[in-house]
Amino acid sequence: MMKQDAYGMTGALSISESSPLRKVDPRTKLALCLAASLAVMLPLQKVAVFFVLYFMFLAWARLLPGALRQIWKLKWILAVLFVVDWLVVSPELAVVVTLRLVIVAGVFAMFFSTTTPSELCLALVWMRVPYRYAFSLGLSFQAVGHINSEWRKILEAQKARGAFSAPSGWRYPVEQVKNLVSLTVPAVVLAAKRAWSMTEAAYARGFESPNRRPYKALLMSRADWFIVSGAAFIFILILSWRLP
Amino acid sequence: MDQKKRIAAAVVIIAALAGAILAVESFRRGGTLYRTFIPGGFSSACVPVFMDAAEIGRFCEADSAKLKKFGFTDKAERKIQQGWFLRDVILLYADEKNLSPETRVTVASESRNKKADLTWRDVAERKNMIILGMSKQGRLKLVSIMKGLDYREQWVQEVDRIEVAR
Amino acid sequence: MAVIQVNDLTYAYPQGRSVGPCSFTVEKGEFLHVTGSSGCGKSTIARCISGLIPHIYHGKMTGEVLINGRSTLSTRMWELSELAGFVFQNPSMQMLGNTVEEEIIIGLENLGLDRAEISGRLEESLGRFGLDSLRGRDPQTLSGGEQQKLALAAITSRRPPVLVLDEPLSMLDVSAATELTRYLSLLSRSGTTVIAFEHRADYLSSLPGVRVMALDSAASVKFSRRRASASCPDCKCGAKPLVISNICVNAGKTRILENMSLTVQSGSVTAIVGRNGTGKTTLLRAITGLQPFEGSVTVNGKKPDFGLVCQNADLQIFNAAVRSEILYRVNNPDMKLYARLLEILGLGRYENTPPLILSEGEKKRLALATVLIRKPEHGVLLDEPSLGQDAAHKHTLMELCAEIASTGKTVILTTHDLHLASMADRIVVLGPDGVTASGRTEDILADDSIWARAGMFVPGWITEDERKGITA
Amino acid sequence: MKEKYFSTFQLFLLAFFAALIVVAKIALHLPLQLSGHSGIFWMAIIIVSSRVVPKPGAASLVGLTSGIMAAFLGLGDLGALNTLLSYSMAGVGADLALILLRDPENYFCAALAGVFGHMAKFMVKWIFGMIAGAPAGFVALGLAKALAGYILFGALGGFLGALTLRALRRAGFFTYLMEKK
Repeated sequence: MMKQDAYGMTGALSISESSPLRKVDPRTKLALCLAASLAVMLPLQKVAVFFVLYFMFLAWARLLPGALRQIWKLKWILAVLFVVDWLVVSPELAVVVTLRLVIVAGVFAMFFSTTTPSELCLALVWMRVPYRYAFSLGLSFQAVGHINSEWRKILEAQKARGAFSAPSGWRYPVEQVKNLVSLTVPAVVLAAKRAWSMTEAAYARGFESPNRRPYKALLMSRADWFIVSGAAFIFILILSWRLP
Repeated sequence: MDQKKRIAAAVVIIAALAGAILAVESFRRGGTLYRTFIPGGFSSACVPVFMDAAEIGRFCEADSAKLKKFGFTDKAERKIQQGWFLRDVILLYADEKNLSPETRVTVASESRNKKADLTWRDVAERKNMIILGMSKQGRLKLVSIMKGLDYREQWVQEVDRIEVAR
Repeated sequence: MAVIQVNDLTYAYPQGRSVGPCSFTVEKGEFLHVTGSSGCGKSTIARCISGLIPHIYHGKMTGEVLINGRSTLSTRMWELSELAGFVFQNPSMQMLGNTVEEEIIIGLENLGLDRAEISGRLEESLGRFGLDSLRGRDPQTLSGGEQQKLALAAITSRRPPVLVLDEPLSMLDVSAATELTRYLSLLSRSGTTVIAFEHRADYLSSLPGVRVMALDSAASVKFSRRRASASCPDCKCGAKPLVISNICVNAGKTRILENMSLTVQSGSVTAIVGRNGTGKTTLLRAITGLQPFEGSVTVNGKKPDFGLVCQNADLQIFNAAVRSEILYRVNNPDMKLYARLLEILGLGRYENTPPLILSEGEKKRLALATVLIRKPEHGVLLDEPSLGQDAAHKHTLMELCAEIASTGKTVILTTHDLHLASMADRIVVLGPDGVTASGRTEDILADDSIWARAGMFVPGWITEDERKGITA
Repeated sequence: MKEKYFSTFQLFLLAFFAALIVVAKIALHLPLQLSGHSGIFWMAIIIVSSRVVPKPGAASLVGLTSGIMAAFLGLGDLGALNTLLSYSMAGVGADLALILLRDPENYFCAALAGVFGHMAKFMVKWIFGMIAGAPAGFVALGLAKALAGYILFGALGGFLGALTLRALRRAGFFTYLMEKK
């Protein structure tokens, strides 16, 4: 049985309130994540150094458990790749590929697990994304919960009237396709109705007014500048480090 | 363009894309694209060449650039084996006048505890395709299609010395 | 001075239907209650006044609407929104924010106010509507009544001189509707011009100083209470009662139904009433087997076969025409029954119409037809069948229920509309601790202590006659 | 007032379609152990959105939005960036294909657009694998099989999209939309 709320469904979007990154400006975090994902390109020794720093940072940001969970999800892929790389190519490659994948898998979690969708919207507006686009992104997050419960209701309603035959395997493709259409059509219709009433509601509150002044604003604090300059310094150091 | 032509075009594009993915992948499997990812590369694996127990040179990446590459398709795995003729490598350091057909050439891998004993006659014959190829790890390997040296098991991987004995 | 002037307003939908012409004026500070049957154009006129028509609708509007002397045609939408606030029918569909606070702030930001002013108005609104303790909550987790209050708070914090409401009460239970009515009356007294388009006449008409305007004559259809199943007035003829014993339903960690037991006689129409969130819908879902539960639900010792008509008809409509919708996946349909259903449900002229363009009320009746054509063995369950239906339609609906019941089947419906419930044979009142009372309609309606225990009350406009169950 | 490229209604509609994709991805587990099977619903919704909002870029926007959401919800196992890019590319691929194919209500066109979108998503995963330096044939160590799966389910998804669109048209959905700007 599915749960109703969007975030409970995956257990993944739990904003870590205790993380010090929670208070950091989303732009800072975005910059950090982008830089870190580029670190994947570094050669072995540098990746290894970066890897250690990265995990120290995660531990400081109290995101280590989440990151480890993400890596645990990847365990089979990592294990298979490691063995294959070792046997086919070399142990060095096995190590470097594993490190890269572990970094890639977790790096944006730094951003996504410490930023709320509305903060993301603020950051998007700052990046010159038009307010209407940022706003509709916010709405889509809000919609996950409804759509999920609507989806369940559609399935029930169709079953209740006998329009949805119980799964009889894929032996009856025509019936199965009809089943699917009996779900997708109401889902699309309901999404459109919701979108329309949201549009009306938005216009009733002066949406697209040129006078709009945001209530919340992004603010780069001293901590933000410290993190950004620290990260930049470490990056320059790693890049300029000459391998023996 | 009518609908049918557009659909046909789309099918062709999809086929081309799928083909391209598979081709690139098999090319990668062949190993050529692969070296870009290898840390270290060739330079860490210069192979010394000895003439009668005296070192006459070291075959390094810089030297390989002077030589032309050749290759063949390995019959067991249908993979392309590419590299430099062992003959050309030896001639980089040794004068051909000093080599007779009966001169013995040994290509050895101490780390793998393997070696191949050849004569200059075999080595000099281009049809035998006695080649020093590059493995995925950036190490040299001796490959060939000459009878007696045409199976993977007979090839010498991770070559770390080449000896010429008159 | 007239704040709103509507002159020869007509609106033609792109599909061809049209509304109007109509003309009226509303004075400053007035409270106007516009009534009319469903489909008579209440929502359309409300949208014309607020400017949504013609700004975001493609249909053709003629005539003019002036707000404070400014024409809605030539004034931009965002400016109009500052002149006339609009509150919609379904509160959960108009929530834009992630939290209660954000919901209110969104509208204030668009006014171009500075931060201090926004905070001031936010606090004032939260306080006035008693939403202080909910400020961090996700609006979607609020009850219907709370959501409608929030919608009102979000609009009124913008301080528009005119407030337009489209069916603001239809989704609310008795106590929430009463509370909202109180707020509207307060607003009106503080100088806001209020226009409410609402077919539930009872609440608003009882307010002092409200002008009522009927858009058509259908609105004057009076309820006449009719004994639902005249053939068995005491409901003893039910040979196969539905027996619900000790059922428990959990959703996650919260228990929705606890040890509930109930026997429902066949051959009767039973209304289940209760405040929002007492588990009415869950109970119906459990009876059909859609909701896993502990305990047992049986008819004659066996698992029952009931058809369920959901609250939202859009959930199950997907076919090309009313005919194919009703007959979808029915083996050997009874065409006599089909013809009869079309007739009583008033769908005959729509046989080949795509269902999605029917009105909400018509869609609901269509959904009922799709269930009835299957002839569920033990009866039908209707979840909030009165939503979006006007008095006349509710009346037909109850007649149909009575007819089904007279064949010995069980009809159970949930509702927060006590008018509708008063037309059933029996009422089951659900309170916070399960079944508060169940019995004959007149007995239940007459006993105020039952309603008090369920946290409800029978509003004054339920007449003594209705309480006593005297047939009109 | 200057006409905006996407009206507000269209933007909201696309946002909800994106949410629909994310929900379908989470809620639907078909009894299939084949790579890319979730693409059935995925591509169906993208195809539907490209018709309901008949402008180039609609599918891309749905892809991008669902990508951002999926990244937030922690879907996909190769990390947020990969998720973001692969979801986005599914939309871009379908969009590009529809510039050529035009009519998403035609079964063939829709199926091909579905294949395009789904292949674009596959290619992101593949390129990611290459950049990370995984050995050849790494994608589930059965690249050809995986690719065939993506193509098949992309086509099925496109087909389901066209079916849904036709059903929507017959049920009067486009008449309903006609009135809304």
